[in-house]
Amino acid sequence: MNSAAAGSDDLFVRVQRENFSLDQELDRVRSRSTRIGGIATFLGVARDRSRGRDVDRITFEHYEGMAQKKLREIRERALQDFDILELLIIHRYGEISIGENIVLIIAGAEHRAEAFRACQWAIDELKQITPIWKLERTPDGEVWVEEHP
Amino acid sequence: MNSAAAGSDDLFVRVQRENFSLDQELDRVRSRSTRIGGIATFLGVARDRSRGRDVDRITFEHYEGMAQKKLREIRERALQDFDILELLIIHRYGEISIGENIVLIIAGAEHRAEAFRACQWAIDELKQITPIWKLERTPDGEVWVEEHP
Amino acid sequence: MTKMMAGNQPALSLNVANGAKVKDVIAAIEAGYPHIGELIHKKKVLVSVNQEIAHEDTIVHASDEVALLPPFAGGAGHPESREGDHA
Amino acid sequence: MTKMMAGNQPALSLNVANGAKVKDVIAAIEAGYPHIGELIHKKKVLVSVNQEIAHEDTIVHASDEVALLPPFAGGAGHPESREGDHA
Repeated sequence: MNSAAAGSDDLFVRVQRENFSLDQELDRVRSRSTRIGGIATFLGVARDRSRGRDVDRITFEHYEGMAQKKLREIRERALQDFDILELLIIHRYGEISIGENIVLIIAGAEHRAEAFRACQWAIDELKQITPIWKLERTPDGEVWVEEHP
Repeated sequence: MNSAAAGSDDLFVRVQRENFSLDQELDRVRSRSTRIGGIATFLGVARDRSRGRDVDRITFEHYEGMAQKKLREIRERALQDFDILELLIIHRYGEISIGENIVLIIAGAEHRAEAFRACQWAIDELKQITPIWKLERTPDGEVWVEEHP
Repeated sequence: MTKMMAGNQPALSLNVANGAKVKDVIAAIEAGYPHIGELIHKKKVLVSVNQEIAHEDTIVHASDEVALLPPFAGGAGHPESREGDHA
Repeated sequence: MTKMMAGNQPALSLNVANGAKVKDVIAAIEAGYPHIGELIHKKKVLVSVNQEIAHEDTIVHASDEVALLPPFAGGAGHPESREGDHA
């Protein structure tokens, strides 16, 4: 199923240094089907607080190749397991300042409940299986963050 | 609570004919607090199918004044009842072509679970209590849609 | 006192005494427009006074804004696929 | 056979026979770098072979890409406020 999606993964699953535009990415998703009625989006941005400490900059590193592979798997499983028409995932790497975009998930479906379900599942799954690491700079120095011990 | 929000409702709750930019509205939400880490968004777009019929255009009408009042209430209740930092609601009226934006909800929170909860609650509530009506043009003519009989 | 109704419905014109209750307004509507009265009784059409949904005993004053509200349909489509357009 | 580890950790250099299992690789790591061996045993660090999480009996060939993966932290922050930064 979703054979139309094959080959275009590169646009719908990206790990990139540059920022992204929501309008542009939403157009990309929306253009996939005129049946899309509900689009749920998760945008993660860099906060100035983490675990009770101030943070002034975050650096993300990823395992090149495996990170992309895991994100492609997430997209494929989401397209199979949820009643959605498209799913897009972008994760940035490198230095990110407070307030900047980190990660974007867009799920487009005929109906909003499934769009929300797929979007939430995808961001939860991304955190579990994608080899990406986060270095937070605080007044006390730099710390590699361990999300789930 | 959220007294900083008073007075800026006009920007965070709008019923307008013009389209909107997600990037611009996200910046508006994001600029409210450097504590925002998760932003959940719902974007409703015009589908080409409804209740088994083809649709080629949708027209939305609203009860001027009451529509805005109800959307303001939704925002205020969301800010009170969920652990979020900002909520923005825009609903368009007038003629909308297939694929175009209809409605936007953006919920910004420290943590994503609450952003998703508030966003889903707000769109459900909007459909329940906001005096907005939808006229769908199909090959069989125009039909006022009744969402919940 | 103004009345509105979405759709191609023209505005209704009614005579209701100042200080009457919403149920009196409904009775006046029923007399002149029985099909609308029926929709109100079936809760297919709601009555609002001053932009708030009213109940039967809400009192209506001459300066109040009264409206008849057909079922709302804001947002985009349905939450779930209950439309029968895919099995 | 390459090895990587996120952080400021330098690459590890190990000698493991072609056709060995992941548990042999772990044993070699433990010998030279006991603190990393401990992290692997506590599942704080995972081992991947060819970009898939490996188990102890996964066989490693000379051309395979082996990596040690500290706990992932992609995305943004936590789902819930478990951080103690607000009561």
